[in-house]
Amino acid sequence: MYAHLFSFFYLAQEAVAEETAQAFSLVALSNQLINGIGVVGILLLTGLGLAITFGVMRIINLAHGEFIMLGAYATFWMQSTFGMDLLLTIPFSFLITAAIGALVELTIIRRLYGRPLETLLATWGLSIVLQGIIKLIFTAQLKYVKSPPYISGNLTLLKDAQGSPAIAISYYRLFIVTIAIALLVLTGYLLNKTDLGRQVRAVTQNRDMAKCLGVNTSLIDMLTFAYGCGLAGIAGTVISSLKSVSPPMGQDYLVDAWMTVVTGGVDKLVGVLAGAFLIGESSSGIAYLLNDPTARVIVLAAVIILIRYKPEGLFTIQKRG
Amino acid sequence: MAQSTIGIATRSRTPTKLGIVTAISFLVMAILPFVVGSFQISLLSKLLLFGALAISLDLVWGFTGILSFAHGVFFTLGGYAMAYYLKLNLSAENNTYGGSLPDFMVWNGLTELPWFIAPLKYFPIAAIAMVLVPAAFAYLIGWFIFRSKVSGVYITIITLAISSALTTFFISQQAYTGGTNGITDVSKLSIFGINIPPNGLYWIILLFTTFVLVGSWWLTQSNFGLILRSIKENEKRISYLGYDVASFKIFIWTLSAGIAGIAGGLFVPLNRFISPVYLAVAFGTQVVIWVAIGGRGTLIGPLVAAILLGQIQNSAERVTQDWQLVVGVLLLIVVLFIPDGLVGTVQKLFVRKQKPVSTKQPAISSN
Amino acid sequence: MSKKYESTLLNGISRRKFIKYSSLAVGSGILASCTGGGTSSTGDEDLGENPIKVGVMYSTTGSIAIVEKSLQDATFLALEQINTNTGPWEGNGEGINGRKIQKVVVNPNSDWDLYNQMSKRLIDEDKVVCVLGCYTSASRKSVLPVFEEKDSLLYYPVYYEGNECSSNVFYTGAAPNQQITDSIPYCKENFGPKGFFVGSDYIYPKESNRIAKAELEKIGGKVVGDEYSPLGTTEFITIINKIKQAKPDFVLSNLVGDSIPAFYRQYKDAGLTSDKVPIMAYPTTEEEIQAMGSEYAAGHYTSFNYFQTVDTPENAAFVEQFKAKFGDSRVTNGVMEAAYIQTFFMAQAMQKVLKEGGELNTETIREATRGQEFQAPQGLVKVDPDNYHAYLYSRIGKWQEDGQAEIVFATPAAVQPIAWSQTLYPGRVCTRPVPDTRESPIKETGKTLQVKYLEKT
Amino acid sequence: MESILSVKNLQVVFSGFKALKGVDLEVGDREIVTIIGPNGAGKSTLLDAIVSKSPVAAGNVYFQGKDITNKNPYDIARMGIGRKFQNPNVYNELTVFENILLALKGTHGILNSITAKLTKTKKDKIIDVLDRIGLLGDAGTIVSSLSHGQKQWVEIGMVIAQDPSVVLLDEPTAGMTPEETHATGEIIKTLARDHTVVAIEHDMEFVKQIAERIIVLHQGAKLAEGSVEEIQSNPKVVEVYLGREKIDDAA
Repeated sequence: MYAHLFSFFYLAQEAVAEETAQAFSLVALSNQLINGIGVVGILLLTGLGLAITFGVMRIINLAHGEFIMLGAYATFWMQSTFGMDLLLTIPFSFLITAAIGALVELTIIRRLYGRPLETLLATWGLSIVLQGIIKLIFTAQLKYVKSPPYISGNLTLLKDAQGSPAIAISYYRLFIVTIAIALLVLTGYLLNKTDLGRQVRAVTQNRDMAKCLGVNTSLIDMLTFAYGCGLAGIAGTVISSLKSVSPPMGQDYLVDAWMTVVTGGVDKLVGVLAGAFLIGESSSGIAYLLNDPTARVIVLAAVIILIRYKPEGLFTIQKRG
Repeated sequence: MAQSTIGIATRSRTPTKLGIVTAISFLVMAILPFVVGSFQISLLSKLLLFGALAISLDLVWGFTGILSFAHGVFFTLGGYAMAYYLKLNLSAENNTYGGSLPDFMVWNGLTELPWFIAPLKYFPIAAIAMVLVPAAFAYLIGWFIFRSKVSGVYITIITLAISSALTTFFISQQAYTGGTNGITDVSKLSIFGINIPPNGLYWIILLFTTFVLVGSWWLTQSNFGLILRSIKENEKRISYLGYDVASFKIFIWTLSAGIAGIAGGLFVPLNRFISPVYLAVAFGTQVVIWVAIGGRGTLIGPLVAAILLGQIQNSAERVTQDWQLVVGVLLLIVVLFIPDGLVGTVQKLFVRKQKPVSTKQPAISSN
Repeated sequence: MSKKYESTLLNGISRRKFIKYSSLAVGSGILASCTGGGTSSTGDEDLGENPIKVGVMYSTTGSIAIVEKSLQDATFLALEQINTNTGPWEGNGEGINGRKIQKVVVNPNSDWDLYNQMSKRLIDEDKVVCVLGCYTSASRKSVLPVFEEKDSLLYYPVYYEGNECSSNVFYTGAAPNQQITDSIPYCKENFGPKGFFVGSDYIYPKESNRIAKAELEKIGGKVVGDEYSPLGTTEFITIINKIKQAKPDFVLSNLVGDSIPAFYRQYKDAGLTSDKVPIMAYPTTEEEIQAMGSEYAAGHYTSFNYFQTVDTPENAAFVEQFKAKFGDSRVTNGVMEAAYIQTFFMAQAMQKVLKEGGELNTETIREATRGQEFQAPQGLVKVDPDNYHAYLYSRIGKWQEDGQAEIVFATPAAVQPIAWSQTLYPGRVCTRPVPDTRESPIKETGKTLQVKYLEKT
Repeated sequence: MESILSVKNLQVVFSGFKALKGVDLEVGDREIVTIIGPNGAGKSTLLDAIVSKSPVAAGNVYFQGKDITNKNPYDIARMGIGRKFQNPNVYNELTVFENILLALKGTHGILNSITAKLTKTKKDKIIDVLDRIGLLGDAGTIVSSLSHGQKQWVEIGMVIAQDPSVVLLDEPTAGMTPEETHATGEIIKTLARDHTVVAIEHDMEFVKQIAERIIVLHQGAKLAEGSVEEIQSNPKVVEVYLGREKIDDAA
């Protein structure tokens, strides 16, 4: 059956070889969509921190990408200095970026609550400063982060006639998805089922009331922001071994992370998952049928249209007017 | 824009002082080419254009409250219109491939000029396109987003997405846009057969920026400006007074894009290339920073900030390789400690000195 | 009453305030333009009398810094050697005829706009005699009008797409025929006829791939895929998937910058191995291999003029001196070597001018640079006097587990540069008259140029 | 009496919650109608629905015989319905004069706003409005520095300047001292000479001062309608304000 498909595919390919176009194949498309999960994982991971800082706290953090970068450099530093395994560096990377996040909240963000546009400008300045500092410490060259050797190879779901994998996804991509979903569940639990989470929601919904009820709002603000930054740090750690590590690396994730969060809707964590899934899968699907740049343009245009008609995102309950 | 000149003349209170000071400033700037070196002139020309771009953003952000990261896009669209004109008028001898087809089109396998680019060979068409293309694009966007419930931060995110999508699009359409390189190796600007020397270009740019500044000031002093500021403060309320808020937003947005487009168009003969680098979010952010540092809603502030920051950057670069770190720190300082921007703060100090802040006593007026 | 209202009627910017601020704007403009006149001195080194000012323009921040910082390092090394009479310059005395080189360093922050602005500054304000710099085609294109208009010189050290022959630029990196022409037959013979081409979405990869495609088809091969990703992309799932589907014999990669480590890692991670589908790349060098981890590159190939493993005494010295200056962990690569040798081309030309009693300016340096030879780390190289590109070796390296290349192919001598691919534009050559009149140098000879090697003179 | 504003079976729903359950209302030309009712009765929602601030789920609003249900707010305003909101909804960053100028009746187009000049007629009109609301001396004051009561007047002034056929006032005296409240009552009375007024009020003294006809809303529906005396003696109304002896105290 698949052999048939493949011979058909080869015939078709001969026919269009002049144009070097890719022949359409169901198997390859399914492979593409399965692998799209890998993109979804990265979007989810990079968007999660933003779902906290923007979704919960309404802070427009343009330095979000730089916290991802900080996570990657934290891992690089720990690997090159102590020879630590990537997995082992995850908690430390979280703590380091969260600590930097807390510091930033104390010195900058705190002064700007309720002034979203100023926050936006300040965090842009912060992103320039963070990049500059990292460049001063680690130089501008690309850095090498070793991936964990025990997470390698591919999970083969389907083989073709020749016995080579037709549908396969790399274990590392699956690992990223797993981490991302685990963090999502953990965050959801913290936010909805714990006392601390209830305080966080109380503060973000009605600061003054929370203060009257004895909640230490400034501590909660700092912790929440630090947690969001810590999540970005974990994202940086995990993707560092699959991608490139350099001071401006965070910029690549910023726009995508924003689109992810906005598409799904910021009020519910599950919105991030939905946003990541929609953007990741649609961009892989379109990229397969057309090409990467076109896919990006189409997906961005779709997000613009979506914001236009549903600015509150796909997964938000209609509020009372 | 034509109305503004008529407007000034017909205004009941003729601003003579303003006219004199503007004229003096203009003259001082105008004689600079005889005083400073050619690098400073070309740098100032560029910064004046960036200043005009910043003023155009101030109209929509400072006055109307729409924060846009897409103003670099309008600037660049105007730039491309002019760049096509200059590229298509490159003499065959200077064209690496002879003939009339631009080199990047040859590389990308085009055999004839696309119909939508061909008319730009003629100056009047290119000049109109320079304003019309960005304005029309802005009108479409404005029509799409301002007639909806989208507001605030989400509009800003949309402009981010537009800038990002268009950058990718222009890069991917290499055969028509020159890709990452953009349009390079363009001819020098000549209008009706007369070559424009660098100083001439500087004067044209100075004239343009002065015109944009005075025109914008005049516009914002009118009832229209009052309405814009009301939209910024509370756009819902004013619709119950009978104003169609969306159409006002679309109008100023489109007008501002047109100004940005002309600035972009004048930028090309100066820099002799245009590329997607000016479409990108980074450049759009730069424009936002000029307005923020200069002071929103002050018009002159963004212009001052663009010139000042450009000069600071140029000077800081001589001191340290990591000059953008200096710029980043500067931005943080301004946002944290002088939130009204440079000019905005000076203005506030001035106002406070002039008139003590009214107390909020619940006085009952006599009936 | 009405007067009172009038003054407060429209609470925008009052006219008086407007006047104040306009004056402020003008003032700041003038002030700034007057203070901007100084020249940056770099370092405290004693440069003696009448130093020669040379601009060094590489981004040390921003997205391209990952490559350009190394170019700056290599350039600094060469300049130091020239000023201290060491390395290849030993025996020539400190500096050039006793005059040391003063480097004027600028950092355009990976922004094409600033390349343009800063090149103007270097030429007009700092009055440098020439500039060493640029990496991407886009940055070169953005400064080209400046150098041409002001008739100054740029030494450009990067392999590029060709199709250019300015009398204001010396192209010391590989022209297409020095990198592509030998690699394509090699791929077909050793891997098979089916190639899958990938690249970053801009002019160099596209033009390079177009030339490579023509070369491959000419010898009976076939391109089974041609894919581009936006510059700076680090997500390659789709392209790798398409490669898997097309089942090529080899992949030709023209990805650049931070895309390179990401691509190789995801390539291996997706289960594609170098023994089945090897990657032949142009821009992948020792530096990127180091950044991605050599295990990801082992078994893949790169076609370049220079590898750190090139076995010449000059290279051994170069590598040693570079590591001594910048650290033992650093590697050298082809682009850095080009940045290094072009500095010596420039120095030799200046020396020639000064020895002949001439004055250093664009015209004299240009004429003196034409035809300069230099015993480079990669072997003997020369500036082509006709088209201002450089005779360079063509080599193919196979990456080993240690991150270094085993050289599996090398031309017997440096190859003559041809600015226009003869496969695409047969017979198009660039010949500049002596002295250079700066007129269009392009000639259509109608017959394909044959490969010529540099002969020892 | 012919109705200038007519509301038929109006329903407004917020995510399943019925804020208005089919309200009918007829307002005659130059009539003063006062709407009272406990909190959450749907008073403000009724006014919101008339000017399209809240979407109408069912039913219709007619103005001068034309159906204006769910029309654009600015169209409704241009047709001649002015609205004053519960909390003073004025422009704090502008001067009193500018607030009135914004509201001034006239064309509201873009080109017009650019070319319009401050003519003598306009200035006189604004001065007249300022005089009526007693803020003539504060014309150049930035609104944010005014007292709460003064801000209420500014907004009433805006409505006067708008010169609409129908004026909808939502608690025009909220937060005012008794003196201010009385002054406001007088302003509204003069307003009613040439305008139709629909006002929401809590202050019964004030209602008595201005009202011709009272409508009582309760839980999104009309409970009673009539003159001050009729309402005060209506047992249903008394029951709604439970625990209170007299409606006079209802606030």
